[in-house]
Amino acid sequence: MKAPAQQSTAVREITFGQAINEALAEEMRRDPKVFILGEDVAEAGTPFKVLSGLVKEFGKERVVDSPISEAAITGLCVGAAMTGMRPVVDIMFGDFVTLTMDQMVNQAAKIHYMSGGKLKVPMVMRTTLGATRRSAAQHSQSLHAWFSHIPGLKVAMPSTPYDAKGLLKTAIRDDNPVIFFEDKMMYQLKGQVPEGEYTIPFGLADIKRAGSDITIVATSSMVQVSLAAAETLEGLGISAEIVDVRTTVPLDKKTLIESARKTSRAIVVDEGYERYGVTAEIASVIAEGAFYYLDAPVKRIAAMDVPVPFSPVLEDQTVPTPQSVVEMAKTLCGKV
Amino acid sequence: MKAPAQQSTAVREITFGQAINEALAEEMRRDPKVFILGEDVAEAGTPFKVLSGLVKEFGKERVVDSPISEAAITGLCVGAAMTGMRPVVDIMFGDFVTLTMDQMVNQAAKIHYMSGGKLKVPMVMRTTLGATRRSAAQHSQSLHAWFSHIPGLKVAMPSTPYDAKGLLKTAIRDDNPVIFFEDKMMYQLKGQVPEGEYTIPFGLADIKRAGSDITIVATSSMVQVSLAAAETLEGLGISAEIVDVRTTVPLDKKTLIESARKTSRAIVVDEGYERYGVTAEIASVIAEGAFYYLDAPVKRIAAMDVPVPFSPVLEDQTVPTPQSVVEMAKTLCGKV
Amino acid sequence: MAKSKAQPARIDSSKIDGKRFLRFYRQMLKIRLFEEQVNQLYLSAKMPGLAHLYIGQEAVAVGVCEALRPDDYITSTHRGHGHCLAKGASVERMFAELLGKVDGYCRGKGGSMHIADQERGNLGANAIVGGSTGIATGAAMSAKMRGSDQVAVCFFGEGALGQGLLYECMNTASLWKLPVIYLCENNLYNEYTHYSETTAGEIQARPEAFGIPTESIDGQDVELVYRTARRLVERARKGEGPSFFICHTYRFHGHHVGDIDRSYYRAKKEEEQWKGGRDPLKLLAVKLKHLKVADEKLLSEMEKETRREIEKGVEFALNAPYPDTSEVDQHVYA
Amino acid sequence: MAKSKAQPARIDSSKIDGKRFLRFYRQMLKIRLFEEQVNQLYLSAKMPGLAHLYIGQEAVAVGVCEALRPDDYITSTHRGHGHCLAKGASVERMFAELLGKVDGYCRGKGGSMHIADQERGNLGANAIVGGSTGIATGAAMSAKMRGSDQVAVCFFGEGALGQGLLYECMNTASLWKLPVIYLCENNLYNEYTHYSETTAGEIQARPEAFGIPTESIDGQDVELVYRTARRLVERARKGEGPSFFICHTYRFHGHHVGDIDRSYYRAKKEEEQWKGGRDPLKLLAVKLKHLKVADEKLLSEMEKETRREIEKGVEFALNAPYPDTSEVDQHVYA
Ligand SMILES: Cc1ncc(C[n+]2csc(CCOP(=O)(O)OP(=O)(O)O)c2C)c(N)n1
Ligand SMILES: Cc1ncc(C[n+]2csc(CCOP(=O)(O)OP(=O)(O)O)c2C)c(N)n1
Ligand SMILES: [Mg+2]
Ligand SMILES: [Mg+2]
Repeated sequence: MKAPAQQSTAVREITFGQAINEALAEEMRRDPKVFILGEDVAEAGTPFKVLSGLVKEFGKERVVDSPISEAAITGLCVGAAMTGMRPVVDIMFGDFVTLTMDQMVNQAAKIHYMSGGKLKVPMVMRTTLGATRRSAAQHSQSLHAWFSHIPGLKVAMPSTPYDAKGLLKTAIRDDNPVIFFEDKMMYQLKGQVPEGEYTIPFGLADIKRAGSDITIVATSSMVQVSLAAAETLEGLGISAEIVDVRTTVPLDKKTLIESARKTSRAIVVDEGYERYGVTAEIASVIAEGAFYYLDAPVKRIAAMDVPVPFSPVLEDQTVPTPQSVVEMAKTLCGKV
Repeated sequence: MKAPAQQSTAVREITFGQAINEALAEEMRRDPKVFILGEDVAEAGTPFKVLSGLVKEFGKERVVDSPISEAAITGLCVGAAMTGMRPVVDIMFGDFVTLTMDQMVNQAAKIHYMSGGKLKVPMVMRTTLGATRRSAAQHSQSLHAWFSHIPGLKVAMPSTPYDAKGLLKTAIRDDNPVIFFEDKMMYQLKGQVPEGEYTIPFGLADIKRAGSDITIVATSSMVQVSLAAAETLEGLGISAEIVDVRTTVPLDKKTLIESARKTSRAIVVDEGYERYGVTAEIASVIAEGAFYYLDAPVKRIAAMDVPVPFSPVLEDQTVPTPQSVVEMAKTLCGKV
Repeated sequence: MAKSKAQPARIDSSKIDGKRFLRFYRQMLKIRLFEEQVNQLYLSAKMPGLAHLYIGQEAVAVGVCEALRPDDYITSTHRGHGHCLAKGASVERMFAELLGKVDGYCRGKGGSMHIADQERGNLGANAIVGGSTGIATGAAMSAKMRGSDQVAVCFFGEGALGQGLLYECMNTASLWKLPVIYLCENNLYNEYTHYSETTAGEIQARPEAFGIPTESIDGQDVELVYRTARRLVERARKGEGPSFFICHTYRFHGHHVGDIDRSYYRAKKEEEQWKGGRDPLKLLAVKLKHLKVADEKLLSEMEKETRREIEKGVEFALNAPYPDTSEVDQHVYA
Repeated sequence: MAKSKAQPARIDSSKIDGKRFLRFYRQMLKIRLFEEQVNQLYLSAKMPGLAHLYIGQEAVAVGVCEALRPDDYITSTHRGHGHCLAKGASVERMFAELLGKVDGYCRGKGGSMHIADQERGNLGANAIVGGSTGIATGAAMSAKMRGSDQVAVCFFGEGALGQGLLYECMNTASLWKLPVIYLCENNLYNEYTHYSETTAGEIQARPEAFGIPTESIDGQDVELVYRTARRLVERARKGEGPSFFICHTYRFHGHHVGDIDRSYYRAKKEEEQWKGGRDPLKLLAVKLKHLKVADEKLLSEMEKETRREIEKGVEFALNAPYPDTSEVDQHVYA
């Protein structure tokens, strides 16, 4: 793992949710311009309890409970960001970003460019992704491909508590609109996180595990799925390199391509819908950049192209699993 | 060009806009359940004048002028479609689909699946795409990649008057929500169109020009751009095969892959933003499906990843042109 | 335009017969016991995911749906079991849906927040707050275009007043005189926030600003709900256009089954006051006895019967099979 | 809450000095001549794309912006040239932007519908109807959070009443007492459709339903606009919250420069009536003479001067260079 930009010493094990909370608290202490706006963010600390305690330290003026108005709260943050603040808007479920697209895409993403570089929109939208919570089709989507498609936006997708803290702090300090996707199934995931200040630069993929036989590029919780697959693969004599893109925009093409050139095989794993999704872009970047080095086509593993079903026996089939990654890797490496 | 499902005899030259108008008129005559809802669709016939005359024939009850409420009119069409009507909603500029995403994606796309197959949503959203109209960043986008990403939706992108009429009729008869993208710069494009009844099935790519040296897969007006490029390439001794996908969902993978296998080189051309766009999916489908046949990486030509600028000297650089396609084809074919 | 700002609904002296009152009771009881059973399924970890209980609000769904024809439409919310049962859904198939079984209304694909029951005009619950306002308004438009005299009722919580779509829909419904009733159940809370913190001005002034007549009544009194609904349905059916109907009510349980510690957002005492003096089922029981429509014995018999129906329903659902895994990619396209 | 439903605005007897009146005139004249020139540029095919002329509505932009401080915020619309000039933008840089030149306010990247002028608090025109209501409300929230006493004015046409976002924003602004003024210019048409076909109920009842005090006045009378704006700005600056301000006005030209044949949606006679008796510039000229603030000679001198300024501006813009093609992918990210 690459060294973070700035390192502090004391390291503890905390959850992914706590890491998010800590990043927000540190940034709000550091910069009075940072504030949080969202539904049930204050006393409730969101339904996922990720913001617990923040209202106590920062008050209801900086941790602001809003009406159920995703479009408006996003728009308010755009306006506040244009005029000197650094808002963090909380969109509870990633499925509700559908209501914010005009404000994010026609406004936030374009204002800097349309104004010839004069205005800027330093805001963060925190939202969730991920299925298997038995929440059905309107509370389980992973819609990061949409934002990744739009020039002017940046998109972060942390896979560990450590990355979550470091990337969120970078997001808040970035002068552009950043969408920060948290897999709701990872909030309880534990990991080593330094106590103090550090940030992780955007656009730097992270090799979460080195390997030589196959490259597995993954996003968000799919990095964890891929790491689990790599364990199994090791037992089968296949050495998998796990590359975490960390930000889909900017995308660290160089690291992905180099890894694929080295291993000569690649799989891309992501929890968005497969068709016209994030795996398509990453696979085609690799297919082009490593064309003369690849021994097999780049393969994609993503969410099945169906609305997420409620029934557990159906839902579990729709997401990538360590097993599906293992199977694909075995096929690619000719070990079937 | 493949034979249409049903052919009629008298053929005239009409514009793309007239073909759309004719398809709507024929379907409204055929089926009293079909109606049009949108802003300035009646007497004004839309700002592009595409619907001119329809209100005269069908009355204000079936060509309904709405308030400027994209979300509501889309939602109304979802509800009307669920209860026995076949609405066609008109979203003037493709940029405004940002306001309809919740209704299209969380509602229309999922209702059939979520209800276990009992409810259905036979509606069409007609909207526009395409730049170079000097309309700047909020009136020039091509956002079809978003809809193509969502299971439950179908996406049609006609490239000629003939296809426009046949595909729109199919869209209206389809029992699913279909987004029908019209390049606003093509409304005046003329072409041969049969007078009477014919439909074009979805999911069937059309080889608009046969060739042997390189496959150029394109969507919507980029098919015209690619055809122009093919003319030039022919003069350079390069025989280009132009494949029009016609519908991004369903996608006719077979035809694309076969063509690329035959020519061993492929370029994908589309007017959406390049990053995480439609070219990524199509390129990765080809790269995988024709892996063992390709002599060069699949290349993508799409809109530049910038908000569309107003100034003509800037805007013209952001879209694919016959020249850019020619250059890329020359490079791929080793003729530089 | 019949404005009725905060006044009690106009008194409707038409008689309601005893049988109708008994139906109210049976339906409300069914919802109450169904929801208690749902809570049990959650507590015993037999139900996947969460559910939002309707307990405390039964008089609204029942009073309104009793005023509807089977072919009238409703749309519902994340807190939708009550509306669904009140419109005539079967307990068995609902439980089956909640457990993700193939015999559920949606073959297990929808779950608690998406139950639809087309045969009874239920166009579906919706997990997007305010998300069905367009659908209900569109169903009303469709009814009008088809020349049927169907009416659509759009149920939503007061939290949906935060969604812009509602205002866009009210504007079109008013302009085009669509037969839709916007039914706002004000149970005081948007999740964990009191509605007064999220709602400026006066609720009833909002629809009225769009020229939509509005009623605002006690939603715990099923008779009042029914009488008011009948009037508004009649109005819509006659082509006189939309109306807005606010029922003041309360959810007795948490926002969802897992919302146990509620003291940080609402006082125990408030809950007790509602459960004590404002329980719609208890209020109706008193009225039934007072009207001599039922005695204690009849009521307890009804309870026993209903309990059996619920038990049978859960039993059925627990024993029902899951959908075949091959169904996962069926029904994506019609 | 100060309601003023349809009543004339409260009479403000404070004196407005002659200089201020002359400024009104100069600013309105500048907008008028600027827009006439834009039309010429279109007709002579020198301007890329289209533009939406503000002619006829000048009293609104000028009356409001004269009541603002330079550091107060405005957001504008597709019909935005008037707001921009009234807030102090330079004619030269505006023309340059319309022609896509690098000396334009947005280096040619924005064009007619996206001119922003940060130094004068202009947060930008917006080509999405209603699209800037969130931005203006957010700027007001930011001003309040930063403890500045800035005020934000959100200009929009009555067509934006169709956008749900507006209602979501009004709700939050009212709840949090944000210093924002929603300025609705009712020029009677949404593109090619009369607003009565798209707008149910009474406009002013809508903001009032959210607890937002509303004024509804003749937007052709710049003095009245100014006096009313001053009062609402004062109110916002003192922390008393948002207001809604409806100005009744008319666009003399088409929806955009290419909208020439208008008879299918509005009568020639209606246009003539407005241009004849309700031209804000003519009305002001009469008043200036009546108040003896200016005579014919002064007015025609002002006109000559302004004409020179406009001509100089066009000249500048026509001669200005286009941006370097390398700018195309600059300013995507800050
Ligand atoms: C658009 C949207 N935003 C947020 C949520 C999350 N959410 C689910 S229920 C709820 C509160 C709804 O309150 P109300 O409408 O009053 O209904 P109640 O739960 O009281 O029945 C929220 C915020 C959602 N489902 N949809
Ligand atoms: C969201 C959206 N829908 C539609 C349009 C197309 N459009 C541009 S201006 C306009 C009419 C606006 O009317 P109004 O708000 O009254 O402003 P006016 O043109 O009268 O100044 C429409 C429909 C748009 N720009 N944005
Ligand atoms: Mg509620
Ligand atoms: Mg107007």
